[in-house]
Order: sequence, then C-alpha cells, then structure tokens
Amino acid sequence: MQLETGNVVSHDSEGTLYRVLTLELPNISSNAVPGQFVHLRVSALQDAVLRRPFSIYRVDGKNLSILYKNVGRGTSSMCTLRPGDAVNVLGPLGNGFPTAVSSGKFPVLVAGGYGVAPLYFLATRLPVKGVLFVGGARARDILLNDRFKALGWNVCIATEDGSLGTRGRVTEPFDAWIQSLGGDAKPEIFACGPNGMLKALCDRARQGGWNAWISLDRHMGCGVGACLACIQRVVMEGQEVLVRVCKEGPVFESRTIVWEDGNHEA
Amino acid sequence: MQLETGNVVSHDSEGTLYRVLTLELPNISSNAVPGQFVHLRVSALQDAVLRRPFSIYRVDGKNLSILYKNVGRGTSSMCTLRPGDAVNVLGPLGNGFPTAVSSGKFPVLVAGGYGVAPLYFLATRLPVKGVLFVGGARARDILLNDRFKALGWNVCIATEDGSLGTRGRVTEPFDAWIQSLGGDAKPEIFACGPNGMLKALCDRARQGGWNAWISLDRHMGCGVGACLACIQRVVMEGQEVLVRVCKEGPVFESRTIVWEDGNHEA
Amino acid sequence: MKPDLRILLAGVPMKNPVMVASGTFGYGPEYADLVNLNQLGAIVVKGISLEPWKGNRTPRLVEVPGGLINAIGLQNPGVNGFIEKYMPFLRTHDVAVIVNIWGKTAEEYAEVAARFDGVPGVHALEINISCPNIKAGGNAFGTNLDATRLVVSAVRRKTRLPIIPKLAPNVSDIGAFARACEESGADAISLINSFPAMAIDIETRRPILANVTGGLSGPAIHPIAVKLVYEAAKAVKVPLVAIGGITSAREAIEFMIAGASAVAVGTANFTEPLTAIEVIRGLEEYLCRHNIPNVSDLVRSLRL
Amino acid sequence: MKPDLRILLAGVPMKNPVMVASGTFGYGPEYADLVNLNQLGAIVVKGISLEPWKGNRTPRLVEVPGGLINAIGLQNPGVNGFIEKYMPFLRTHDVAVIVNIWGKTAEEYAEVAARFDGVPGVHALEINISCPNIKAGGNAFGTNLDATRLVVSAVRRKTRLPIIPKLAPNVSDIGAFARACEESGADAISLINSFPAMAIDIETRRPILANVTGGLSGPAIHPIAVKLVYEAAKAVKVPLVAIGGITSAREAIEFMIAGASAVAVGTANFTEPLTAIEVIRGLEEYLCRHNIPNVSDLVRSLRL
Ligand SMILES: Cc1cc2nc3c(=O)[nH]c(=O)nc-3n(C[C@H](O)[C@H](O)[C@H](O)COP(=O)(O)OP(=O)(O)OC[C@H]3O[C@@H](n4cnc5c(N)ncnc54)[C@H](O)[C@@H]3O)c2cc1C
Ligand SMILES: Cc1cc2nc3c(=O)[nH]c(=O)nc-3n(C[C@H](O)[C@H](O)[C@H](O)COP(=O)(O)OP(=O)(O)OC[C@H]3O[C@@H](n4cnc5c(N)ncnc54)[C@H](O)[C@@H]3O)c2cc1C
Ligand SMILES: Cc1cc2nc3c(=O)[nH]c(=O)nc-3n(C[C@H](O)[C@H](O)[C@H](O)COP(=O)(O)O)c2cc1C
Ligand SMILES: Cc1cc2nc3c(=O)[nH]c(=O)nc-3n(C[C@H](O)[C@H](O)[C@H](O)COP(=O)(O)O)c2cc1C
Ligand code: FES
Ligand code: FES
Repeated sequence: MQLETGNVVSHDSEGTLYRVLTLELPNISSNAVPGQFVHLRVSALQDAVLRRPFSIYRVDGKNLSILYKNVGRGTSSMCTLRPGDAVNVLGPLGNGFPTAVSSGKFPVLVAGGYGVAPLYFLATRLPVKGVLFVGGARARDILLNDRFKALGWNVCIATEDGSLGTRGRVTEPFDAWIQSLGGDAKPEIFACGPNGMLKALCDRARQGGWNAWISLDRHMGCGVGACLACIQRVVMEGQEVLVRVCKEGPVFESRTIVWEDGNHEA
Repeated sequence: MQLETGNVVSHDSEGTLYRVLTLELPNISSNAVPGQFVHLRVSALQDAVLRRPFSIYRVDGKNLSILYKNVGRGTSSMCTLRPGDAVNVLGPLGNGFPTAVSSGKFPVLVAGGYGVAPLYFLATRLPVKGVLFVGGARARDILLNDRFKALGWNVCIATEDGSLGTRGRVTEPFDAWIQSLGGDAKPEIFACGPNGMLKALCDRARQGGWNAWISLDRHMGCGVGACLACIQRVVMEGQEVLVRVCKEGPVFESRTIVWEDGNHEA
Repeated sequence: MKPDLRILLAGVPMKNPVMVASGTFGYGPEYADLVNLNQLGAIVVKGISLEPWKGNRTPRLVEVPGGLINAIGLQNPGVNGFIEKYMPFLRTHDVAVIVNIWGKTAEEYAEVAARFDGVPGVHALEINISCPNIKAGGNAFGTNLDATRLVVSAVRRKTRLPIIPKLAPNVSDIGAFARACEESGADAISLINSFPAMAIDIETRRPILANVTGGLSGPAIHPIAVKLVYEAAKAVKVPLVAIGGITSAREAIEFMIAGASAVAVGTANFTEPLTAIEVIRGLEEYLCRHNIPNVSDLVRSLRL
Repeated sequence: MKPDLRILLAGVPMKNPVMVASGTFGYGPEYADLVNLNQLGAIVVKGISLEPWKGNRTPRLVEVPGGLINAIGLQNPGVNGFIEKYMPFLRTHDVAVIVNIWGKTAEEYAEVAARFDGVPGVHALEINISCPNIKAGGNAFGTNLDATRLVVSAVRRKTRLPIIPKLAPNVSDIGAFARACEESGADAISLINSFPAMAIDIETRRPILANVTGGLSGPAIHPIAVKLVYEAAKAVKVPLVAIGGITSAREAIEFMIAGASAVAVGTANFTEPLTAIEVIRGLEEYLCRHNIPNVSDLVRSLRL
C-alpha cells in the first residue's frame, strides 16, 4: 500500500456512460493484483473529506487505469481531469481475486456495471480462459465485451430490455449455460456487480457446491482498515464475525458471506 | 443592482502581481459608475459562502473589467478562470464617486494598490483632467501609470524602496506638490488604497478644508446592505451614526469619517 | 398535478414554507431589486430591540470552510425606527412579515412584543433567545430552561401576535427547550440560530472577530440542525421552522422530512440571493416528482 | 534555531503535540505502511470496551459538505482482544500509546481502566464519555455533569495511568464539564468528540445511516471546537488536547493559541494519511518563522 501522486496520461470515454482514467503510478502499478482497488483523492472537490474507491481496471507498465461512471459529486468532478493533471492515489488496497483456478475447474466471470473492470484485469492474469457473463439494463451498460473477446474469452450478454444479447437478467444465460453442461459443471466463479446479482450467484454457488469469488461494493471511509465503516458479516470457522471489506475484502468466497435482510446498502 | 452571469472575455496579467479579468455583463456595465463595485461568486471555491468584492476598473460597451491581486483563497482560484468560463456577478453596488468637480477645483487622484482601478474608471469619466499620485512598496506595485498618462493625466509616483518615482510614501510628493501651489491650492481629492494612506489624506483634507472622496475597503458579507458586516462610523448632521460601506459607501467624504483607534481592519 | 405549497404556520397563511432568515435579508428593501418578495413564504427581519442598538465592532464576519462566523451583535434601529423606516415598504408587499425581537431582560422582550401588537403588516414575532453575540440576553437565555420559560411567557402575556421562539443549538437536550417553549405559549418554534464559534489569526494570534467569538452558520451546520429538528419534532406538537445551512431544495426537504413545517434560508442569501426562490421551485418539483399533493404531507415523514 | 516540539502531557513525554484521534487511525498497523508511527506525538487507538462489541449496522458513514457523519458504534475486539492482537505491534514502536476506553456503566469504564493498569506500552487512557453513537454510556454521560463526575472518578480510583476524559461538544457550558473532570482527577482533558448530526436521503425519506443519527466530524466543526477549547482553557488548569477538523498546521496552531497543549488529527487521516506528519512539519516551520523556541510557548497565547 502506497500513497502516490500521478499525472493523468489519458482520459477517454468508454461507451456513452463510462470513462477510462489512466494515471502514471509506477509504484502502485507494480504491486497491483486483480480485484484490488485504489482510493483516489478528488482534489477539485474541496469540501470532500473522503477519497473515492475504484477497482483497478488495467495495469500497463507504469500506467494504471480505472473505469468509472459519473454517478455523483466526486465522479462528476473527476470528469474534468485533463492529461497532465495530478491525482493523489492510495493503493493498491484490499485482497484481490485468487489468480489461480483449481485444476479441472473452469473460470466463469459474471459482471454487472463497473464490475467488468476488475474482472478484465483478472482475465488478463488468469492462466486459463473461460467465459464472461455480463448484464445490464440496456446495450449502453454493456462494456468491454470486445476486449474480453480479444483476450480469447467467450462473452455472453444479457440486457433487461433485450437491446443486446438475451433479454433479462444475466443469471438467465448463466443458468442456461450451466444446465447445458449437465451435472458435471465445475465452474470457478468470479463476480463483481450489483448486490442483487451477487446474491443470486451466491445462492447458485451454494447449491452447486462451487467456489464463487465475489467482490463487494461498500461505502468506505479510510480504505485501509482503520475506520470500520465498511463492515461485512461473514462466517469464519463456523463463527459469525465482522470483517472489513476494504482490508479482508473486497473479494470474499461467496459461502462465507452472511447476507442481511434490510441491509441499507443497496 | 442586478445578478448577471457573464462569460470571461479575457484574463490577462497586468504587471507581475495583478490580473485584469474582463467579463461580458451588458446589464451591469450599462449602469455602472466609477467607484462602484461588483460582488463576484467564485464558483470553483465550493466551500465558500461569501462572494468577493472588486472595484469596477473599466467598462467598455458590454464588457466590464476588474483588476485584482491574488491574495487568498478566492482570488487564487479566480486565477484559473479561462475565456468562456461563466462567472456570476452581483452589481453594480455601492454609491460611487461624484463625477462632477466643483468649478475652480482641480481633480487629484491618490491611489495605492488596487486603488488605481476605480480611479482609472473615474479618470475616464471626469470632465476635467488632473493629476494622479500613486504609491506602492516597489516598482512592481505601481500599475496603470501609462494608461493614466494616455488619458492625458499627470502621474506622480512614489515607492517606498525608491525603485520607481520618489522614494517614500505617496503623501510626500502630494505634500510637496500642494506646497508648490502655495495657499490657493483647490484640489478635489479622490482616493482609494490602504487605510493608512486614506487616513493621512483625510488629515490633510481636513486641515486644508478640501473635499476628499475616499473609497473604503471593508470585509463584506452580502454587499447589498442586508447583513451589517461592513459598518463604518460617520458623522452626519452632527451625529455619529453607523453606515454600511457596501450601500452608503464605499465612497465617503473624508470629513464625515470617524477613524477608530484599534479598529481591527487594517 | 400542481402540488399545493401553501401552509398555515402559527395561524399565519403563507404561500409556501420557505422564508428568509433573520439577519440575512435585512428589512426587506435590500434584496428587493433581485428577489420578488411576494414569492416568499415569509420575510423574517433582522432582530429588533426596544432602543436602537449599535452592535459590535468590526470585523464582524469571517468566512470559514463551509460557512461563516458572524458577530454583528444585533445592530438595529429600535422598534420605532424599524416601524417608521421599514413597515411602510413591507406593507406594500403581499408577504408575511415576521419580526425577530430581542431584549436584555425578559421585561424588555415583553415590552418590544407589546409595541408590535396591533402594528399593521406584522404577522408574527420570532423571539431570539439564542444570539451568540451579545452579553446580556441572547444565548444565555436560550441555553437555560428557566430563562427560556421566563422570556417566552413574558412575551406571551404581552401580545396577541403568534410567537415563535428561536432556539439555540448549543444545548444537550433540545427537546426540553422545545417543550419549555410550547408550555410557555409558543405558537411555533424556530431552530437553529448560529452556533457559538471562533476563529483566530495565527499570524497575529488575535481573534479574527472584534467580538472574539461569533456564531457559525452555513452548510457546515446543516447536519447538526437536521438532528436538532428531528429531536425537537419528537418533543413537541407545535410546528417547527428549520434553519441552518440551506443552499438548495435538498436541505430544505431534509428538514421537512425530519419534522419542520417551514424553513428559512440564511447565509445562502449572501452566496446566491435567489436561493429561497430556487428552494421554492425545487420543492415544488420534488413534490410533483414524488406525487405528493400537499407540502404538509412531507412534514415529519421520515421512514424509520 | 530549531524549535523544541517536545511536550509532557499528563506526565507522558511526547516528541511533539500532534496525535492521531481515536477511531480514525485504527490500532496502529492500518496506516503503518504510510505513516512513520515513531514521528507522531501519540497514537490514540479506537475505543475499547470490556467485551468485544459489534457496533452498528451499515451504512455507518456518510460524507456531507466539509465533513462526514459516522455511526460506527464503537465496534472493537474488547480489552483482551486488543491487548493480544495489537499491543505487541504497538510496543515495537517508539510512540506514546493512549487507549480510548468506554463502557455502558461507570463500573464498566472503571473495570476497563483497571485492566489496562500495568499493561506495558500503554501510556494513558482517554475516557470516551462523548460517543454520539451508542445508547448506553457515551454522549449520555458526557452531557450530564453528575454522570461525568461519576465515570471519571470511578476510573480514577482504578488506575494509576494518566486519564484524559474526552468531552462532548453538545453542551451549553463546556467549562463546567472541564471543571468536573479536573475535580474528579483528570490529568488532561480532550475535546471534542464528533457532533450529534443526521442526514436524510430525500428520495427514500430514510435516514442515510443505519443508526439514524451519527457524529459530525471534519473541517465543518473546527470553528465550534476552537470556541469550546477557548472556553475550557479558561475553566481549568489541566492541559487540553484539542480535536476537530484539523487538516493542516493552521487549525492545530489555532487550537494551541486558544488553549490546547496538544492536538489530534481525526477525519483528515482519511483524506490525507500524512496529515499528522504535515501538521508537525508546519508547526515547526511556524515556530521557526515566529521565533518561538518552545512549542509550549504557543499554548494559551491568544492576544485579546
Ligand atoms: C471496492 C470498490 C470498487 C469500486 N470500483 C468502481 C469502479 O471500478 N468503477 C466505478 O465506476 N465505481 C466503482 N466503485 C463505486 C465508486 O466508488 C462510487 O461510484 C464513487 O465513490 C461515487 O462517488 P461520487 O462522489 O461520484 O458519488 P456520491 O454519491 O456523491 O458520493 C458520496 C459518498 O458515497 C460514496 N459512494 C457513492 N456511491 C458508492 C458506491 N457505489 N460504492 C461505494 N461508495 C459509494 C462515495 O465514495 C462518497 O463517499 C467501487 C466501489 C468500491 C467500494
Ligand atoms: C469595495 C471593495 C473593492 C475592492 N476592490 C478590489 C479591487 O479592485 N482589486 C483587488 O485586488 N481587490 C479589491 N478589493 C479587495 C478584495 O475584495 C479582496 O482582495 C478579496 O476579497 C480577497 O479574497 P480572497 O478570497 O482571495 O482572500 P481571503 O483572505 O482568502 O478571503 C477571506 C475573506 O476575507 C475577505 N477579504 C480578504 N481581504 C479583503 C480585503 N482587502 N477587502 C475586503 N475583503 C477582504 C474576502 O472577501 C473573504 O470573505 C476590494 C474590496 C472592497 C471591499
Ligand atoms: C450575518 C448574520 C446575522 C444574523 N442576525 C440574526 C438576528 O438578528 N436574529 C436572529 O435570530 N438570527 C440571526 N442570524 C441567524 C440566522 O437567522 C440563522 O439562524 C443562522 O444563520 C443559521 O442559518 P444559515 O445557516 O442558513 O445561515 C444571523 C445570521 C447571520 C449570518
Ligand atoms: C470514523 C470515526 C470513528 C471514531 N471513533 C471514535 C472512538 O472510538 N472513540 C472516540 O473517542 N472518538 C471517536 N471518533 C471521534 C474522533 O476521535 C474525533 O474526536 C472527531 O472525529 C473530531 O475530530 P476530526 O474533526 O478531526 O475528525 C471517531 C471519529 C470518526 C470519524
Ligand atoms: S473503509 Fe475504513 S475500515 Fe474499511
Ligand atoms: S456587506 Fe452586508 S451590509 Fe454591507
């Protein structure tokens, strides 16, 4: 974990809703593993006391990219960053995905929204290629599918309005595909996306007895384990304990997670 | 008084310490008189609740200029304004200088620091030309002298380090000049600058029995007379009363002002 | 559907629940070139005392992150001066006028209130027992339950106008103060006044304000005010007027959900004189979007 | 001239008067990759109770203009868990360790204090009687003079360690609370804890925090804290540790001029983990520039 100030190398649109921000961060880049995140200080937002967390999307030599969507105050003022501007970054943070796949298992990535970002980084590092299921409300919410294909991955798209891929939730093509494999489906699942999607996947993983590594999105304070803002209930050695998503996570094996009813975080 | 959002037309350096910001503000410009000021919202300063007051330096058709120095948070983020950026302005505010000179009187302007700005606007509107005394710490604090000369005004400079004009305070050449006129000096003084300078001038005006119109710099809240932050003690009809520098001022006839010892505003 | 923004606050009909707060809008004429006063719910004028009052020395104001500290010290032209100079202007407008009053003793408060009884165009009195910037009266009353009761009931006896005590934020149990006001005959309660605060110039090691301390207002205090309004709403039935850090409809709506029947815009008038007008527009838009027919349906609608 | 930054606070020698505040710096290891702990005046660890405590549900934190509202609810591994897990790490550093403690009753506070008595590496106890986020104890103690006395004297009887009660900001007379602590045996007093506050999601009309209310911290509360430190300094002789909205040396220096012997950096650790280090550097630079040989010369140096 390091604090590093890096200049903006490039800042481009990705589809209509997302942007890719690439920063020169040699130290953080050289230590980053897929599933980790960076905590970015939005300096134009003078009255902001919190950094903003973003998954690491790509690492290319000294350069580190994130893929983000403008959803609020911080991300909206990030949009004004121009090449050459300096950004202060804390990272790499969190545990990351396992980058080995147990023998005989087949990597299956499941993504919603910005969830493609850490999974893309993972896809570049996994020793075996597999399939990506990616879902969204409409065609414009589906990102990076060409890049995954270019890496040699199969891509399966679902949109709720049917404007791209199958119509419906991403779990539908996923289920169909698992069924098509019959009883000996041995997927190793890696997922990042909205809570509803993650929960649905966890149920399936539990039933199927598969490993599913899911990355949680939780509102964060410090990002380093100091403030206890980002707590998640998990079961460890039969005991329910509280862990910090920023430190022990953001990636958890799905069967350890205790999903709470009425957890206010959507 | 109006609220108007105008685009930056130009934003240039003036000497090494000052900048001229020109905004397209047709409504405010058409009503402005010399000595009035505008109250500018520094939108990049998100945590600022107060506007910043600046004297009107020039009006040129629809365009209004201010001349300012970077001295703090607000002015420092104003420095980043670029042509085309929008700025919200409240103005014109305050009373302004009288723009007539009593017959037989001779207009004398005395300026320190940004004080040249309202006096330049005044010089462009006065029916008679006169002399400008301008003082500062060093040569780089002396502004606009060429512009005053171009208008046909005499300019007399004093710097404390002697790097331009006479060495010393601006009151020294002023006193010398008054003396050189003998007993029948009939100056009508217009001044804007640091309190010390204004106070020294007021003493002289009182002794000489001259009119001196001085523009005060006071920390302001609303700028329109509502908050009572900018109070000045003055004598009106023999009575000491409190007036608002933003509304009844910023220009006062020097003999009405009650200078307070230990007034914390420098 | 056009939502109904009208309210009846302490018996005073208003076009909408958005007022401008005492001390931040002068006596009405100051902003009249910019703001159509007839569009406001009410104007709360700067605090008035029995006799003219000079207030504190300058500097009286300092900006801090997210707010400002003021120590105006309640400068005002006195009851008579105010009525002569400003009431004729205010009466030409179709807007509720609430006069903020203060005194150095309970008797003075009562006397000021009595003078306003029957003055045409005055709709209600806001009783400032919470000014952090004067030695006698002010915050010293508003942080003491007995003094609060004393002042409010003294005023109650001397006027038939609706009375709205204005609470201090620097208390541990705002509910107790709200109850004391309600029991002493308040028709509504407003909160909060600015928060006792201080800034020091580290180069000179002197207080920045001539008065040494002052009152913090602006966005910085909004989350504190929301909590206090929420607590006060649990304690009393009379309507609340919420004040503190409103810059847009969002903060006003938060206040109403927490328990306020009306709100007042203070410091934001300095930043953007049209804030109150924008709050009214934003509130209307919000009610439309959420299909809420009447603005009062928003009041105390927090979902727990 | 290199100014002397060293202080002796409540008998604890420190390299400088700049600490990190409880709950914002974990137990030490969390920021150790970034911050050289040996450079700090002291580390105040997250609040510890007798038994492990789970704290509140999430969301526990929300950003507001100029600050954040937290309702962590004092989650912690309990005395034993803390001593086992973190003290070995902390003991490897050359930095004063102050343990922040809390309980649901005065007896629990005293019992926690007793357990720390004699634990190697623990230099002092900060007694949190001001947490706004728990039902029993916390702010309820810190806003009641009798309860404050009860807790502080109970702790005093059970430990030989220096004790530093931490005051709540939401009181009318901070001086009275400071005096109560001093009289009950406090060696120093720290102030302020976060300010009771609340934020509401206007779209869902629900409180944003699962705990409904929380505590406001960050730059927004700094001017309030300066005023409270100034008042407390007038009331007591024991040294004060000032907390609230420090983001740079400027705010820390303001606190010291107002009356604090030391300061602690809280929320700013999240924004910029090196804040405390920068405050130390800035303080040194300021002392140099003003020819102040000893940092203690700055304390209570306000010019009126
Ligand atoms: C581990 C992790 C990885 C993430 N990776 C990405 C990514 O790769 N791309 C991307 O677009 N987004 C990502 N997010 C979500 C991203 O952090 C939020 O969209 C962002 O913080 C919103 O900030 P804002 O100021 O624009 O929104 P506002 O709503 O104005 O923010 C207010 C506060 O809420 C927090 N917040 C708001 N939304 C979220 C959220 N969804 N998750 C966490 N905190 C939130 C902000 O950090 C801030 O503290 C990630 C979140 C986490 C926890
Ligand atoms: C009527 C009037 C006309 C002015 N005309 C000019 C001008 O033409 N050119 C120019 O360069 N400056 C002028 N000033 C001063 C100018 O307003 C300040 O330099 C400016 O507000 C500093 O803002 P800041 O945020 O950079 O400084 P900061 O010190 O960060 O400001 C903090 C607060 O103090 C106030 N403040 C600081 N310095 C002054 C000051 N000298 N006078 C009033 N308020 C101050 C700011 O407005 C703000 O509210 C004028 C002031 C007044 C009252
Ligand atoms: C400059 C100024 C003057 C004020 N004068 C008064 C006053 O005379 N009487 C009063 O009750 N409140 C006064 N207040 C307090 C405001 O009415 C309001 O309660 C406070 O500022 C909080 O609201 P805000 O955050 O929207 O400003 C004053 C506030 C400011 C900033
Ligand atoms: C996330 C968080 C957790 C906190 N936990 C504690 C705690 O356990 N005990 C305590 O006494 N204060 C706690 N505090 C209060 C801080 O120590 C400090 O008093 C307060 O945040 C004000 O300082 P600041 O404005 O610099 O943050 C906590 C504050 C925050 C933001
Ligand atoms: S964000 Fe602070 S502990 Fe996780
Ligand atoms: S600045 Fe508000 S009255 Fe002058």
